[in-house]
Amino acid sequence: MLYREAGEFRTSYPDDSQTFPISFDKYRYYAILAVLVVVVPLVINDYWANAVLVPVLVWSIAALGLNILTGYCGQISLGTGGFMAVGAYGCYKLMTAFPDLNIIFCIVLSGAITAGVGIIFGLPSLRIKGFYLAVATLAAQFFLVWLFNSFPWFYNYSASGQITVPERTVLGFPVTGPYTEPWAKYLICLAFAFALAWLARNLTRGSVGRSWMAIRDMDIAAEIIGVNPLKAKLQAFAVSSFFVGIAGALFFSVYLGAVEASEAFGINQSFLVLFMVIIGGLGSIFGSFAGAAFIVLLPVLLKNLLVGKLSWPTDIATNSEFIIVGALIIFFLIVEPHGLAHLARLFKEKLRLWPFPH
Amino acid sequence: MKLKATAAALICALAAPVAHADLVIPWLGYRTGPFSPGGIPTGDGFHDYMTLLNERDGGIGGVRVQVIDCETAYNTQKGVECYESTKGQGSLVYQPLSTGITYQLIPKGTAEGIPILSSGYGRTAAANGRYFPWVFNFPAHYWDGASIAIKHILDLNGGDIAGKKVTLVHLNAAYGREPIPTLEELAKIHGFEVDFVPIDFASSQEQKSQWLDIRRKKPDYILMWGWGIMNAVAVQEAANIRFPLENFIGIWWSGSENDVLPAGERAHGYKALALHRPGTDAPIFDDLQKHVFDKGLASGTGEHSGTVLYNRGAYGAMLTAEAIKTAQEIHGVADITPAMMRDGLENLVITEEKMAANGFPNFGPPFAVSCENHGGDGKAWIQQWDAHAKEWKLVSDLIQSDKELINRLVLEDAEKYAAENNIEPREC
Amino acid sequence: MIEQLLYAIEVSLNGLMTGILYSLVALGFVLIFKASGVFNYAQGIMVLFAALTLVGLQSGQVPFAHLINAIFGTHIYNFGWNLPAVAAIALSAVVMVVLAMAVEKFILKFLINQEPVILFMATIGLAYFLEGFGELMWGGEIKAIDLPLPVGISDTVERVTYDHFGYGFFIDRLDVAAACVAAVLVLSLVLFFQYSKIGRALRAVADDHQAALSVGISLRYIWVVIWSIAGIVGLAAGIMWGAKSGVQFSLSLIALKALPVLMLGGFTSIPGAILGGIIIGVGEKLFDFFMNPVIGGATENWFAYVLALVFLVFRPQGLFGEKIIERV
Amino acid sequence: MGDVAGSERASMGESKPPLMELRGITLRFGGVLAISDVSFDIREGEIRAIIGPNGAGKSSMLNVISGFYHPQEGNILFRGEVRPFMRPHRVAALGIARTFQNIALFKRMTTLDNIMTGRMTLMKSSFAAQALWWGSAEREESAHREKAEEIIDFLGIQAIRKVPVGTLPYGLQKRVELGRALAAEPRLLLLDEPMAGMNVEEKEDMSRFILDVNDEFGTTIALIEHDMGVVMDISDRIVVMDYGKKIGDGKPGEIRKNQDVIDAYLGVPH
Repeated sequence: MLYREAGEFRTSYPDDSQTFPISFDKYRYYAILAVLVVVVPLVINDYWANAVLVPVLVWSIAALGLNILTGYCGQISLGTGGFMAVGAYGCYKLMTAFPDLNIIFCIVLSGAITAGVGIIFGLPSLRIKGFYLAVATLAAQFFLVWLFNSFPWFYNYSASGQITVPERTVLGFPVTGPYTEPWAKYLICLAFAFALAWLARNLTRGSVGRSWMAIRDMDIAAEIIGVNPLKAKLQAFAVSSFFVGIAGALFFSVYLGAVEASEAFGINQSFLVLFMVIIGGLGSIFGSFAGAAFIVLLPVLLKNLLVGKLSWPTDIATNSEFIIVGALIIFFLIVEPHGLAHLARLFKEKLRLWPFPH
Repeated sequence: MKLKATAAALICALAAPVAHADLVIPWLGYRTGPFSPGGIPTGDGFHDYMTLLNERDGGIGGVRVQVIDCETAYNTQKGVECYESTKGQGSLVYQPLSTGITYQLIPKGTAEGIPILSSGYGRTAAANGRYFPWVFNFPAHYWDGASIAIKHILDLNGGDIAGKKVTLVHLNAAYGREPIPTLEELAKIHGFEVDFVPIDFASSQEQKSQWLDIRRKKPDYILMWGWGIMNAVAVQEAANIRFPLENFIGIWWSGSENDVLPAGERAHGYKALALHRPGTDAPIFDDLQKHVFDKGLASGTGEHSGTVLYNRGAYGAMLTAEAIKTAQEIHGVADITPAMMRDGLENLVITEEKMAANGFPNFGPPFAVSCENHGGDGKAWIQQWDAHAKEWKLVSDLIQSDKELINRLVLEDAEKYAAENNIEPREC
Repeated sequence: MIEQLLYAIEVSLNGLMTGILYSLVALGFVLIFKASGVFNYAQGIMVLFAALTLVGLQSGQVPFAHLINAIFGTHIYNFGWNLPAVAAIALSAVVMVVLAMAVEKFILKFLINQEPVILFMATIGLAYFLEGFGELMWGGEIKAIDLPLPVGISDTVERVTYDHFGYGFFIDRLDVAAACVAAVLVLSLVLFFQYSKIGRALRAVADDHQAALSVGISLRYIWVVIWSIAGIVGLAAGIMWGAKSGVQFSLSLIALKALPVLMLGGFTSIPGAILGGIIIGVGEKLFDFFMNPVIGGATENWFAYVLALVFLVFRPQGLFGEKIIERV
Repeated sequence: MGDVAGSERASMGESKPPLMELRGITLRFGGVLAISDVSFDIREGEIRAIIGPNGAGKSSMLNVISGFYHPQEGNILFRGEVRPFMRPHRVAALGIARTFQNIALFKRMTTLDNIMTGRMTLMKSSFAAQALWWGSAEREESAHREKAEEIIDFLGIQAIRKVPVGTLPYGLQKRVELGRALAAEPRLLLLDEPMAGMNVEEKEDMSRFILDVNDEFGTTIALIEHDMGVVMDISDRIVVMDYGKKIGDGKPGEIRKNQDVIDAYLGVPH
């Protein structure tokens, strides 16, 4: 028995509503956390930080944000790229306008700015439902990118419209700019990802989360039993945009270091985050991480395998990557339509019963 | 246990490969994605020339060249991944072939001591070597391009274009906006009117309203800073509104066969700037045929040989190889490091003789790089499309940009960059 | 002032034409959504794939040449033939039908009775797959469409309008041809839906899946038919748009222009797709015309979406969508 | 099922003041008249039934009471005061909860979550407190959880506490929905055909629950039901509607004898 639940008795309601009610889960979770916080920073190098871990963490935050809106509150958004741009440009403007402000505050504040923008673009959700809502968020996507591209104030009148991050430190260690150590880069993203996942978990287990899910499952009934749809939807838009804004700020300041609105935050990114959420599992915090890891890492993995190990020409390898990713998505759907998170749950169920399946 | 084994296998598969003993040149190209028609021939040219050096000369200075291909699909994130996964292999110089990726790599390369070479693209201010010691963009950059195009228009008009109307059609992105400050300055100097028509990449397939607008405003000249599908559509639309194409001048990224062939006969007369010669006249193509194509070592189909972008790749490879040679001469070692490569780039002198010796006689402008000047001399030709012969032809002498103005603008932008990022310029 | 008006009319006419071209792309989405409730994310890639196939077949390209050469060390690129246009179009249509059958056999068959979001996801997978597959099959180079299509300014229109108004209108002959093709396509689709046996079955399925199944209509057969038609409509769109820009990867981006058209016209209505396309086409051109001097251009990208958004706020079900009645 | 409550319930609310009064309610959809000048009251603590043939306007009436439809004419008095225009969620906050004719549960949420959602209007901890899950938020959650568990015990659905309700059989879903409405600790509970589609046993269970709710919590109940036997058994007073009009109002015994009702409704087989 690798995984057991027997002998676990919850004697109070707070115990029962914990994140990891099964103590085995809890210990494993602490162990993973210890590895992530202590071991990984010791062994990490530039490649692992910049090509693997930092992108996964940043995209996970974005996916988490979208999952709150789409997975928990049922509002489809294709504006994630645009909201990430708000976070990135907000962060850039704050960093350059207040050079002494700590980067952590800049990132959180740019999340808050994005939340404000998210509320504005969330207003149509009160009238427009379902797939049609995608249009409202697409309008945000294209409008915001156009805005950042067209008004030089946003990129401090630089000749090209690219924004480049200045160096900022936390506790004396640089976390942005080219002299950042990989572990610092990784840890700041991990800290944000952890804090935001915890926030998302808290919000989704209480009455706020239930009001979102009620709106998602049946909005009219939700309103009649006392959920204020205006409040619930706008809260979801605000929280989601806050997350996405922070992802955008990290994407720009810590991960890439220099971005341009139309290239870094185009419509493709919006779709990418949506794919992450759907593939990971709608309405699942773990799923957001799993989906981001799947979408970010699978191409890297395949590339290293096909180009690095098998020495295929790069174009054939890249095309094959697309074919394989596409085929895998379809395969997963046919085998398990509810995303990686559900797959993981099923796996756990199996483990729980193993080795006696009946 | 199985789980752990799988995890270990995954980690191994994700890890980057380790160093090689050759002269390692990473090639961050794109053979897939929206810009593949531009990326394929450029990559072929670069690879084939390096293959030629290995086959014919046994490498450079006796050390074989190893080109590491990394597919970016013109995507900045993939570009970063490529940079990180290849830099540990002893990469000498990065050529990102994308303005966006160049911007990413400038601070990274500077911090880690790996030079960046962005010939004819990237960050224009990098032409100032005092502020950007690790970045090179010779033989000419975007602002040179704007100045050269205006020079050409001046030449056509006997030196007086006061009151003429010039329109810039540009991609609504960092790259497309590059020439705007230069053109505004030049407009003040020469007294012409300039206006700007931005086109978003996502809607560059449908440019009707922009071209209707141009048709009404009847500009005398149109300049274009486009890339990918935007070019082909723009040339077609310009022909549609019967704009005289000899007055329509593209930057060197808007002047390949890809951009004119879809419009067929109607593209006849369209002009573009040329960093180097088109066509297969140079002796190097005989060598390529003999040592590369005939041996079945061509990177692609070989059919692109002689096209503008193929030649750009080959020409860029030649400049890279010359820089390696220069570095080997300076330091007296054959197996150079990235820092030595930087010295080679900074002391690169391209003369007629060198080009001829390499099989590229009169192929590009002669120029010299220095500690202060990383942007070359800023010279280019004008080429014109002959739709009947289906080939580009040079129609001007080498044109020199307005270096006085350009250097001033470059310095201003470099100073601004330095102020934002706390960079002290070095002494030269 | 009168000049401004003439310009505005010219802009609107061109917008109208462009709008019809947008509808051509939107039509593919509508067909599949109508019959199966699936939002087919892969439609844009299908347009590209169809156009690539057409050009490849016509010019005698060897499919997967690059892959074959890489594996076997051969140097084959071309069969050395040049098919006549009609044959190439017919063959491409056949390929699209085969694609539809494959989609049904390998994907949809396994996903009957799944929620729409899952089918949507499957089309995401399909898009990824086709993106790699199409490029692997036909290569990433740009290709010119070699069909006897009229192109360039219409002299007749210019002359006639010049004689009447003193200002010659610009109308692209390709746009006129595309509008005609679109009209013929729509007309034949409407006739097909209205009068053929399969068409009636299709409508039944669109109205109620369960009911249609219970009277013995094979859902799987219907899916093959509808995906085939969408593929052929995609081929038409690919030809028209490919003639403007050459056939290259970016062709699939045109799907983005079809989305606001769909939102405006309703996902299920063929007339809605046409009218939506025209509204978007004319609207974005006029907006650019009037607002360009004020806010500096390149507004086309977002304007279509903002227009659709404002419209939807007042009419949440789209132009021709059925009125949503809220019940409990 | 005569043994459930005796033939005529001892009217406990007879002397109490009306909890809700509807005066001259008229509701139109476009040109269609759904409710025409209907007035009646619901007294504190009683079980009030609304009956009538299909399309009589009963469900519309419940929708008016719960604030989902807004009548063109007439007043709604709640606890003696005219209720102004209100969105449904504000009405819910007044203490009016309901179930739906076609089950309107949150299908992907668990039974427990559905019932906890019912307590939405009673939960006061702030957004920030919930985000941090400190102090008040956690305490409040536990306190409400206790209440929810009471309802789960009351309805005997402990075993399905953590099951997503979409997967439950119909009868259980009906029960969960009742639980969700009860969780709000409503002053007025509206039940829209609580026994539709149930077999005799299930109906008996449901009747028992309704009566128990009324007895134990003193909740005022207004319900729509087609099963005449049940209605006559459990309700204190009955309103009869037909074609949007009120055609009868009174105790079950009176309704049985009302000629209009017999003609319009009881006399016509349904």
